[in-house]
Amino acid sequence: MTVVLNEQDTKFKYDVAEEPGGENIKLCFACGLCTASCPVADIDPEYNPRKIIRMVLLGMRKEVLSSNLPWLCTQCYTCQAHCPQNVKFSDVMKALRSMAVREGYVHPSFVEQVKEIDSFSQKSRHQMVLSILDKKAEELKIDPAKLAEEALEKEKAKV
Amino acid sequence: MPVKLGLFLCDCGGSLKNIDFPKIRGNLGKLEDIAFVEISHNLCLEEGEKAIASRILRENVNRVVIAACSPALCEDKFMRLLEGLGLNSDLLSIANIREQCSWAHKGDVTEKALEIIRMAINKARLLQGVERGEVPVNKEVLVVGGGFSGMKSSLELSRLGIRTTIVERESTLGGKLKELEGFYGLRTSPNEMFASMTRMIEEDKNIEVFTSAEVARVQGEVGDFAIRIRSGEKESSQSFGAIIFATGYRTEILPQDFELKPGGNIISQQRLVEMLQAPEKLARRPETIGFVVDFSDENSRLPTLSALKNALAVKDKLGSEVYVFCKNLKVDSEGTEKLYREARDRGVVFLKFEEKPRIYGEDGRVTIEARDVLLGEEVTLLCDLLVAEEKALPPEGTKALSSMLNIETDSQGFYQDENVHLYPVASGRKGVFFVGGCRGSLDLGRASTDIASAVGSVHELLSPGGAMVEVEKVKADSQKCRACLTCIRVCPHEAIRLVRVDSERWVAKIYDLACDRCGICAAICPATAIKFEGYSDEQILAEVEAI
Amino acid sequence: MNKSTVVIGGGISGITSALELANSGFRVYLIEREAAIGGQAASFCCKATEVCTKCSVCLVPQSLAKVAVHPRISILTHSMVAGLSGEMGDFKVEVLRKPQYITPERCIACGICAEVCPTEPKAILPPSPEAIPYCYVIDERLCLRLRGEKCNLCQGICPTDAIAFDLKPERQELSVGAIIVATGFEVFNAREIGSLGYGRYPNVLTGLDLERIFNREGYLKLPTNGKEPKNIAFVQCVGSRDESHGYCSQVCCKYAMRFARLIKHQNPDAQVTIFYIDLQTAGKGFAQFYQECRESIRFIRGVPVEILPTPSSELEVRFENISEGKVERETFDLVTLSVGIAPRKDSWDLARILGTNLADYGFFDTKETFNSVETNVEGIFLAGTCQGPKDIPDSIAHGIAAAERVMEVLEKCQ
Amino acid sequence: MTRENKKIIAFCCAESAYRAADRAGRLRIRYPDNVRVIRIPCAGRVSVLHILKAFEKGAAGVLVMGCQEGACRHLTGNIRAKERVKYAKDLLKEVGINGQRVKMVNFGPDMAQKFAREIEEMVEKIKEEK
Repeated sequence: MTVVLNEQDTKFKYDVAEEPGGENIKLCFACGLCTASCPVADIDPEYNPRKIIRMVLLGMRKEVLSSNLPWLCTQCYTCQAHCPQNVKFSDVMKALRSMAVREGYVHPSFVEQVKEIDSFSQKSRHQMVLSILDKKAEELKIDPAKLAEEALEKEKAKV
Repeated sequence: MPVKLGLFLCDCGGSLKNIDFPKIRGNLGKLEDIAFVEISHNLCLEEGEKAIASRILRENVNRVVIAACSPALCEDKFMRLLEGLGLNSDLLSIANIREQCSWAHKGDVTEKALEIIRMAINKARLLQGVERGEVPVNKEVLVVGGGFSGMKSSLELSRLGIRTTIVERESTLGGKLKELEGFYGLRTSPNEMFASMTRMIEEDKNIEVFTSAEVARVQGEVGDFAIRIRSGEKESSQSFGAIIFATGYRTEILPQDFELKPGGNIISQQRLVEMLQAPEKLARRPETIGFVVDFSDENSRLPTLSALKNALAVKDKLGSEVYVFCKNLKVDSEGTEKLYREARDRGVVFLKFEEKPRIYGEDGRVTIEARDVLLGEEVTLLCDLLVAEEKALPPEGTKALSSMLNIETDSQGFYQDENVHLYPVASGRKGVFFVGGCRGSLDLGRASTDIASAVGSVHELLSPGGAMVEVEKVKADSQKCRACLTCIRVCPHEAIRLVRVDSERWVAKIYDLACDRCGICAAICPATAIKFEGYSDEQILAEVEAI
Repeated sequence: MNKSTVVIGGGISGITSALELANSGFRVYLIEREAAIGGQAASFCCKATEVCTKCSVCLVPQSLAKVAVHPRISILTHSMVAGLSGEMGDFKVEVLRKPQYITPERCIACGICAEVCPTEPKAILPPSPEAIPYCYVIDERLCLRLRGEKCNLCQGICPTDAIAFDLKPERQELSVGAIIVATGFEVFNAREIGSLGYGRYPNVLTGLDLERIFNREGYLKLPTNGKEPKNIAFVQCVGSRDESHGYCSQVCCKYAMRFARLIKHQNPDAQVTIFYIDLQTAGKGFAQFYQECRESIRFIRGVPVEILPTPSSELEVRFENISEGKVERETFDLVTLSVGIAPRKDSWDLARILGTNLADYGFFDTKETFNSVETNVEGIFLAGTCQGPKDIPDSIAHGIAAAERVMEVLEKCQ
Repeated sequence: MTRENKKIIAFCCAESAYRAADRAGRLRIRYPDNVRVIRIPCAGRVSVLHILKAFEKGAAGVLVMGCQEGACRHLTGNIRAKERVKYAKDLLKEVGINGQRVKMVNFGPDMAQKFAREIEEMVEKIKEEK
């Protein structure tokens, strides 16, 4: 793929900077600490915070906003803690999400769904950790897949 | 006068236990020309020095040998002591029995100590002593180059009461000051700076200016350089005590690295500055401007700085989209990181490449193709203007001048070798200094520091006591000299010249102020005509003799 | 007009200023906080392989030796500036000299005291093998006597009566025409970036640690087992180019590359990797040096975020390899953090005493841009890294520049 | 006298090798005591004559110790010393002395360990020859 810079939306970076949370996007100097620290990038090589910033800076509006990328962020703020230029990438992601919704790339209800998933995965984590701690006394061998299933069952039961 | 030697042994507070001092005294005391052997515990303290002084005066010795700690530590102290006693300080020889004997070995080292002291005694017997004297120096300074660095050097020297002559090749002073858009972080514009400095120089009685002139010949040495200045057809000769070179640098845009010719849309930083100074004259506002830096030349501190400044100026005055292609952004000078951050904040986009971008022009626009390592993709940019990479190069004539001066240039052809002892502004030839762009591409902050340090060094050299030397410590014997020129060829400090002794004979003469006392000439002279007092062949061999 | 000057700080810039002034006929008081002059640069090591790599460290002992014996320079060690009054041409500088238990003028460095000192390590030693003045100092944390116990062994045996435990702090007032501040820098405290594990994992070192190891041992060894490391990483920009240090420290790329070359030279089997953001290869001959380095040293664009120990006590480094666009993990047996130049924390106190301004990040501020030696107070000048990051040659140049300014103003006063 | 006791002459540049030797002493780094140091202002001061005379006077080995290449205060002093050492080697070979017994070494002023090592190596070399 060749990116023709002139065909990109040069206003995109300014628009993101206007959006609450996106103010510092342009300060990125590409040291790679965000990506190196990101737990999502660790499991999904397609997801690369530094590259997402690059895409914004180069004006790849459609590619960014229509992609899955803004939604994969877990909002753990690890990148933000390590960023030497105070880009506030987690906040940038929030800005990109609201732009994606506003510009019609995703249905507004999607935001609610992602929120639920986030909350759900937090709850499952909580459950899983608790069950480890519960089971620790009986049995040291733990199967995470099974734990996940159990946690899901519990959550389902509540619905 | 026969040699009469005084020998002091210091056992360093009684701590040098692996040396049998009484045995050494017994052994050496028997030597005929040794007046006394005194064992002390603390020669370097006040009481020790007093003891040395009274013993020397009492016994009236004319050579002194001290066996103690390293001469690196105590030599100057004892030399000053001797001088205070009216004895020539070069009649002293030190045996290092602490650092290089007692402390370096386990077990009894009396034998080694004895031998080291014998070496020192052997040498001391042959010492002649060297007088000290002040060499008369010319207090005027030549400044070559009338750009910012040259002008500022002259003005600062003038404030220290030193007269200077500026020789400028162009018809006016100012150099690059006339071409710059602005200084980052400085409110004064280069033009205002140029105007005020020119006015100050005109009013300054200590500064004389030759424009459209150049240095045609440099002869002589520090304190007395004979310079021929060529101005048009005329040539004049003048003498100076020191020379400051401030010939600046030139830049060359290097589109040839991209197999391109500079043309309408591939321009230099300089051309961009001109456009920015009169944006209203542009037929059409450029939408997109590309910069390429740090590819052909990775020593690109200055080109990066001007790219950053000009990118910001573009944002201010034209509002175009700006893309900077670079390999590594050079931020290692004061304020540059801040400038870089400001440029990013203003929306300048930086792309990084590892492989050479491909650039070609078509239909009045320029296309840059590169692999942006940050995005990990090929990118293409069509821009209305491409500001090509500039390389800072030594100014024309550097080669000629440096060979005239017999001074090495660095690997890029700038003045001054890369030897650390010559940093920051000195050259191997005493009294010749280099400041600013002519010694490598420098930012304005570094250039200013350069100027002040060269001026400080000149002042030190020309101030009273600055020209105090050991007279004829290194000397060519005019009877032995065959005028073979070998010494002149090898001297790294340009301190030797042939002088006429009579109608038929020329001999080598070593200039005390220019000489740095390395002894390379003495080692190479085929006629062994050069004597280096303190390190002469006889003296060194006398030391060898003692083993 | 008073033709004497106080130089605060005996590092490479301070001693350069002092020498320059003294050689031009000025009287100089060199005030040094520590027991010996020489500053940070005196603890660095020569980084030459077969050939000189232009680190300039060898210039320090040369200048030190000259300062030590210069008749117009007085060295006040263990001293600090405690007060200032007056104005340019007629400053009164109050200097506080801490008790040092050993009179430097009396100590002949014979070492008998260390032989009898009962502590291990010895409480009485010279600060370094090349210390100037070369005399012994007592480490207050180790000395039994100073920790309240009864011990008088060293004092009893000293052949020159140089040791005295009952010394009081001394105050003295110096009348000078001008002041040069050359207090130098601190290296960035790498503990501040917890994820890199400095201070927690013994095989994570800083550039400064490396300087000292090479200076002391002559070669690199692992702090844990004393063996030569096989796989070494350098991490650039630790404590530089971030929010609270918005500047490039200018020295780290150079020293990292020089060290990398030196390690490779001593141990050709070693693997050396340098992690960077932007390589600073400007400066005389350095671009060429970098090209030579590339033949044997691996450069990776992207800096590590975290260092964790592996079960086999190696260090696992997590980073994004930017050129590949991938998060990677690699193990090394030694990681060096190329820590940057940070302003001294006590600059604040000195600035208050002198009435000078501090600039961004805490370096001493200058009156105007590109005039990096003049402060807002007439007659007070800056030299070296107290004003901002500099390498050794630049510090020397700056030291001479400050001295030149002093000559200029004191000449004018006349 | 056995060969092991024979002396080694070390011509040491005052700027670098001499400092390194002092430092070795201060750090109490031990090295064989049959070395005799002659302090010179620059390695470039050493001539072929000095080296040959040292052997004539009974030295078993000669070391010329100067600054690192590229770091000579006098620009070319250490390079010239190197050339002279090479020349002296050839001359020594002609008269039947192993050229290995003269050596040029480059130093930084803090290289105390290297100083001790070089002396040890030379002593070993001489021993081997017997």
